[in-house]
Amino acid sequence: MADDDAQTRPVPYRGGGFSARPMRSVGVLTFAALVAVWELGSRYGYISNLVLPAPSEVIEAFRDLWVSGTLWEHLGASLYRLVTGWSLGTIAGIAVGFAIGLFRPVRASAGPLVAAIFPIPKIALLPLFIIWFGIGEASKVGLILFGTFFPTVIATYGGVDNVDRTLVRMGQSFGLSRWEIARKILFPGALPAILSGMRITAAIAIILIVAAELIAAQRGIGAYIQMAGSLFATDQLIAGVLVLSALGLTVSALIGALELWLLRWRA
Amino acid sequence: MADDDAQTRPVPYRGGGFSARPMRSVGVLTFAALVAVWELGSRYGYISNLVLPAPSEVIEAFRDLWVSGTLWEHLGASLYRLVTGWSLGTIAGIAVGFAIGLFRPVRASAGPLVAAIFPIPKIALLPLFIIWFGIGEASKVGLILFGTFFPTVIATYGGVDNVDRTLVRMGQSFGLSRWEIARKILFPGALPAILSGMRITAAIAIILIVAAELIAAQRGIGAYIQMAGSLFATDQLIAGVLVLSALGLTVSALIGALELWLLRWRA
Amino acid sequence: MQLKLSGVGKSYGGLPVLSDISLDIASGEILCLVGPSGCGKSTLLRMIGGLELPDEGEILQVGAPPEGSLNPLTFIFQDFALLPWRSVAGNVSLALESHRAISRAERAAIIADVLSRTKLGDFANAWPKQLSGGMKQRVAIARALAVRPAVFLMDEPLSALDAQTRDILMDDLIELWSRERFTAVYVTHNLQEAVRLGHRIAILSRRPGKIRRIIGIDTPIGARTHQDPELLAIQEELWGLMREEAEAADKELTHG
Amino acid sequence: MQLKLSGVGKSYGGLPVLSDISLDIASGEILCLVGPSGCGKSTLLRMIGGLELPDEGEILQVGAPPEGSLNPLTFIFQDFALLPWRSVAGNVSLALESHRAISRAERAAIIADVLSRTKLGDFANAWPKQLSGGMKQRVAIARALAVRPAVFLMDEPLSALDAQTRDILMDDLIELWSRERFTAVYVTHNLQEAVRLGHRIAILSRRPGKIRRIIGIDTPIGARTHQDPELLAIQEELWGLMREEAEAADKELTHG
Amino acid sequence: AEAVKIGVLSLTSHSAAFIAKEKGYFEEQDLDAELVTFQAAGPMAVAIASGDIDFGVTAISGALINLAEKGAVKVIGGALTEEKGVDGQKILVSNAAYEDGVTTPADLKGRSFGITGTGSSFHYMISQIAEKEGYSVADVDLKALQKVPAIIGALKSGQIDAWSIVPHIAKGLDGSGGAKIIGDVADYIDGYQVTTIFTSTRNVEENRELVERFLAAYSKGIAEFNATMVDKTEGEEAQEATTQLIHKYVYTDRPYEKAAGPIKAGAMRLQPNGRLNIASVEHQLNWFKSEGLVDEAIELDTLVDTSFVETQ
Ligand SMILES: Nc1ncnc2c1ncn2[C@@H]1O[C@H](COP(=O)(O)OP(=O)(O)OP(=O)(O)O)[C@@H](O)[C@H]1O
Ligand SMILES: Nc1ncnc2c1ncn2[C@@H]1O[C@H](COP(=O)(O)OP(=O)(O)OP(=O)(O)O)[C@@H](O)[C@H]1O
Ligand SMILES: [Mg+2]
Ligand SMILES: [Mg+2]
Repeated sequence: MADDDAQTRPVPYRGGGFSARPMRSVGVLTFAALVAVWELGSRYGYISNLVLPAPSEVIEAFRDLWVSGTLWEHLGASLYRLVTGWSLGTIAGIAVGFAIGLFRPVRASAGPLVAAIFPIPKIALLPLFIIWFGIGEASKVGLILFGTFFPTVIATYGGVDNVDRTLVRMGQSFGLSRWEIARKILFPGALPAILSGMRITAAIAIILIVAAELIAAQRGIGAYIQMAGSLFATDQLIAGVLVLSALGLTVSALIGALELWLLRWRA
Repeated sequence: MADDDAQTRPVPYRGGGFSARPMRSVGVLTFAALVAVWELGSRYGYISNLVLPAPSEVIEAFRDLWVSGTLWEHLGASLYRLVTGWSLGTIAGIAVGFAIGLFRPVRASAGPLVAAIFPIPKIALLPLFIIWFGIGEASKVGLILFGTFFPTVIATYGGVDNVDRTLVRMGQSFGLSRWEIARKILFPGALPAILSGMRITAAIAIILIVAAELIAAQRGIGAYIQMAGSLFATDQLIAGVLVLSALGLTVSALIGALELWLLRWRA
Repeated sequence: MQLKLSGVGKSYGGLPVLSDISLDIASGEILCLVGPSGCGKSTLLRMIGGLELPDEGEILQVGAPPEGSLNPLTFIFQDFALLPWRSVAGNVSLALESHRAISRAERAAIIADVLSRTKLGDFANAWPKQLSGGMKQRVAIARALAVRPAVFLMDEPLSALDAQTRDILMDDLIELWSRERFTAVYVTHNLQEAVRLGHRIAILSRRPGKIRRIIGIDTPIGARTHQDPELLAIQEELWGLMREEAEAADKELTHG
Repeated sequence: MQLKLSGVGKSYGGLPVLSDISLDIASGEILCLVGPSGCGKSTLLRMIGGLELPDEGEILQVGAPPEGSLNPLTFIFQDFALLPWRSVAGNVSLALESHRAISRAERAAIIADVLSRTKLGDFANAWPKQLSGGMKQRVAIARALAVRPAVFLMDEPLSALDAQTRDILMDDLIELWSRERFTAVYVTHNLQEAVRLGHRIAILSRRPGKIRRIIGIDTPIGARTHQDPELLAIQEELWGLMREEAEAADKELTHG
Repeated sequence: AEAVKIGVLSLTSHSAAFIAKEKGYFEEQDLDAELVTFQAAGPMAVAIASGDIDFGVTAISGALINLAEKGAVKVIGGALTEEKGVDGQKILVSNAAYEDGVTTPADLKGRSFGITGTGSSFHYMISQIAEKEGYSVADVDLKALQKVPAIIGALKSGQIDAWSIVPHIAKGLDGSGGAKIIGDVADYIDGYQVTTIFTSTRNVEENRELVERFLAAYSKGIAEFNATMVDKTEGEEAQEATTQLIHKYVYTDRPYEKAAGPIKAGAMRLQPNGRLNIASVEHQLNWFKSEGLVDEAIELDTLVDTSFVETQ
């Protein structure tokens, strides 16, 4: 009995840990601390402003952009190119992607073509676009259109291919026509893939706008960044980069909201 | 009975279709036909070679590159930058990604930082890199390093987070130490995500090398393309773009082979 | 309406999956199909439902489908096959929308009727993701009822559910049959289900699936109980017939 | 080694999941836990195995674990929890590698032994992806046997398998117990399993899970048959106790 | 010998460096000189700041001034100068624009004009032209094309209307029918100090002696270039010899027979002894300030160290 008592103990705990739950407040704090250290480092000369402007200088540069109204000019120019190129590329991409997903002959002929052109880094085509479409808006919009088209095609037909085939078979078993199956089963089923394709193409479009505006653009966030770079104005440069990131985050948030709403049926 | 016979018929067929099986030969044929039409169009003057060179001209330009040996010079320069930047970025990214995945304090502090910097289009930072690292190799390698680092971090800790938690719990239930769980369960479990991250970063690296070489390089495929572009030499331009695509496809095939081998356990 | 299979065979890429299947399924009868994994039960059901064509033999429907039947051969799938982007009512509606003859109001009436018959009245607007497995399969049953089928083709309809839910749904199915006397081909791995629900039980052999035996059960479906020794004896007999093959099927390596 | 639970309770984020669970599990006894979905069976098992800490009460192990036991409390999971990147032998090896005292040769001998005891001798080098569900669970059992546990903690070990495979593995488990007389806590939804395998069956109520009833079965495990009327009666009784709650649990909407 | 890196462009106006290198004038000063070729002037200032090179010769750019402000570089002398009456930079228009009636610099209002980048010398030139002609640079559609070859391509294909460039390129384009010359930059800018010699602030402050030695060698190159190529006082043979020397760096992609003409034509006077037209530099600095491209507060001495060469 004494022996038994000695051997009686709670089962040893060996679980816990490996959790992915974030600690949000610490993140914000780290961030704030980092910016503070950076600012102080710049103020007291530990960080040369040749290498990195102080946060306050970046804010100042941004304020200038804002107050002078050039921010809107640059943003407007970039947005025009982005929206036009991206919308056209996305619409065309979804149409072609669906054609590939639905019709075997289209898949057989257009599929490999798309697969072959897709991996070309679009940015390398910039000089070609300038030759084809000149140095005006057309080449910039065209580059973005081209850059968004192929990933959209691939996301769309990948989405169609990945729609659970039992759902298709279910549709057939209830006597639905091909067109009804395409509309009521394949399209909504491919929507998540199309939307996540949009997320990617939005990021691609922002990268391409920067590249496109390196050449022959007076207005545009990319042009502003390039100008700041060639003038060695790191404060303006970083301000411009931050504007771009904000643009990227906004677009991604918009697509996120769209997803949340359109895909509210998702588990 | 007669009535019954009249009503006896095979059940109507309503299945089939919606198959995603490819028709490979048709693809190759389409491709060949397209190139032939393009070549003939160019030969007989329907396609101006100012706009699009004939395939034969592109091949000729490529032959020049090959024979003169400049192909290897350009490729060598680009590859050096790619391999150095990509390897360093990937190694650092995996290390940091694992630290984030394993240690909550690291996740709390480094996680949001990574999340904040990730969406910045790296290409916009090019002028900054030139300012920081000069116009030599360092800025180009640095840009690629920077561009591959963040997606790798995110892929890695995403991979760690997505390892089935029952496997972790299984490890704990057999009394494995944290380090054993990290090494034997989390690492192999995150490997698929890391490898598919590599696919993406390889594509990003190729895009960034083009951007970096557009600005300040004498050697490199990107520089060659840019030079061809500013000289309106569309044949060389397309030859250069094709070299890049081939590079992209090769890298993707290599990673594919690596995946096939390392992940042969996958269903 | 009856079904008549004679000498049906099927191969996939040279691999024979089913051979020489002949069966008659009478109106109002529930035929259970049991057999080891991979023996071609699902394939046979798909062929009966017209989703696949037999390579040999023929599958005939004898007699006209009952009047008002919108989809004489109607499937119920193991994984429910609900459209996740449609509500419960929307999923039932899908099966009706393609029939132009049914007006909006009629459609709504049918939906309300089948949902109430499957005890889903309160869930018409729920998304599938909100439902438990048992509820999802009820929606699939409601959808099937909506098109007034002559024959139900059920492919392991309960096997994705946990044991208790399975029991509950089994009772519901029995109740439904007692009311509606539908015809059904019911594929299952679960011999307990087979002996509770089948008028006849056809046992298939391993691939290529052939009919090894057909056992009839005389006890009326409504009168069968868990403890009925006769049923338990038949279940044991079936298990004796299948055990060896099931064990062998279980030990097969997949993907080489 | 015995287990003694007294007044165990657990909440997740304010939501009480289990309350006031007191149980004694004797050496060599199989205790089955049944109860509706979400009543906290898995949580209770995790607490017994030391993977989670109770908020209230305590879980004690009484007496020393048997000599040579590498991992006194060993789990067998519903989804097998095999590492897909390790072969069958590698998965068993995982449980042994952390024990420095065991040499390479000893380890190989243990692996060979447990694989042969679970009829897996021929599959030592197969990947998990190549195995059927039944085989996978055999590997998990082999892995558990390798560490010579004092108590098996099994969370619906058969519920991911099809009916026939379930039957086969159930027989194997019974055979195993007859030889090794292990102690076990066995969570299941399947009352048939419970009455075939349990010395005692504890029925939990809906969330927050409490013990509603504990039923003991005297028939020796080795002597139980499918048709045993006594067992069938107990099964009916259990079903009577649980049916209503199971139905209610099934109808709950998840995610609001 | 002390190793120094000198940034150059493949232009005839950088010949002083080529001559000094080839003729061993750097070695005479105990300098082990390496010439680093750039595609555009902009990065050269950055390269000084980042320590990639020690000396550079380019136009005064926004980057140069901003770097000077940050204490990284300093202008120490002058090189190319525009003078009325001496063949200098030309204003070019595309054939299409010419036919469309752009025949004098006054017509450039509302037209597109090629520049390498904001704050480049081309930007300065068009601003001065616009001012003298009575319109504003804002009335001109500036196209930043990064590199000279890109501007040439755009001008030839009529994608931009106008540009200004050193005489031999201008004449080459005019001669081959690729574009039309419609004026001289010298008519718009007095004593334009086109290019300057600059180095890092650290060299100026800590290694004056090195800077002086560099300037001595460079000046010798300037003197020889002016004598053989501009004033031609040494005879044809000497001109030919120097042309051959320059061809090692300029127009290397063409055979000598085709390169000799443009090289000779492109020879413009370099300031003897690196003399610096400080008035022009100040004018340029003020323009950058007025355009908002650099900080208002920058003083001339921040940009220039006048202690090395004669100023005017
Ligand atoms: N579309 C198909 N293409 C090729 N092979 C197929 C196809 N469908 C089924 N098979 C093969 O035919 C065989 C029988 O498949 P089927 O799904 O009919 O078996 P089953 O009896 O329903 O098995 P289970 O009990 O596991 O559901 C299997 O070997 C399967 O791999
Ligand atoms: N880690 C956790 N965090 C929060 N809630 C949890 C956690 N684990 C379980 N729960 C909740 O506790 C309750 C009981 O869960 P548990 O898995 O123990 O039930 P169960 O009886 O095993 O159910 P089932 O029969 O469906 O397996 C559920 O409501 C579940 O949502
Ligand atoms: Mg099946
Ligand atoms: Mg559970």
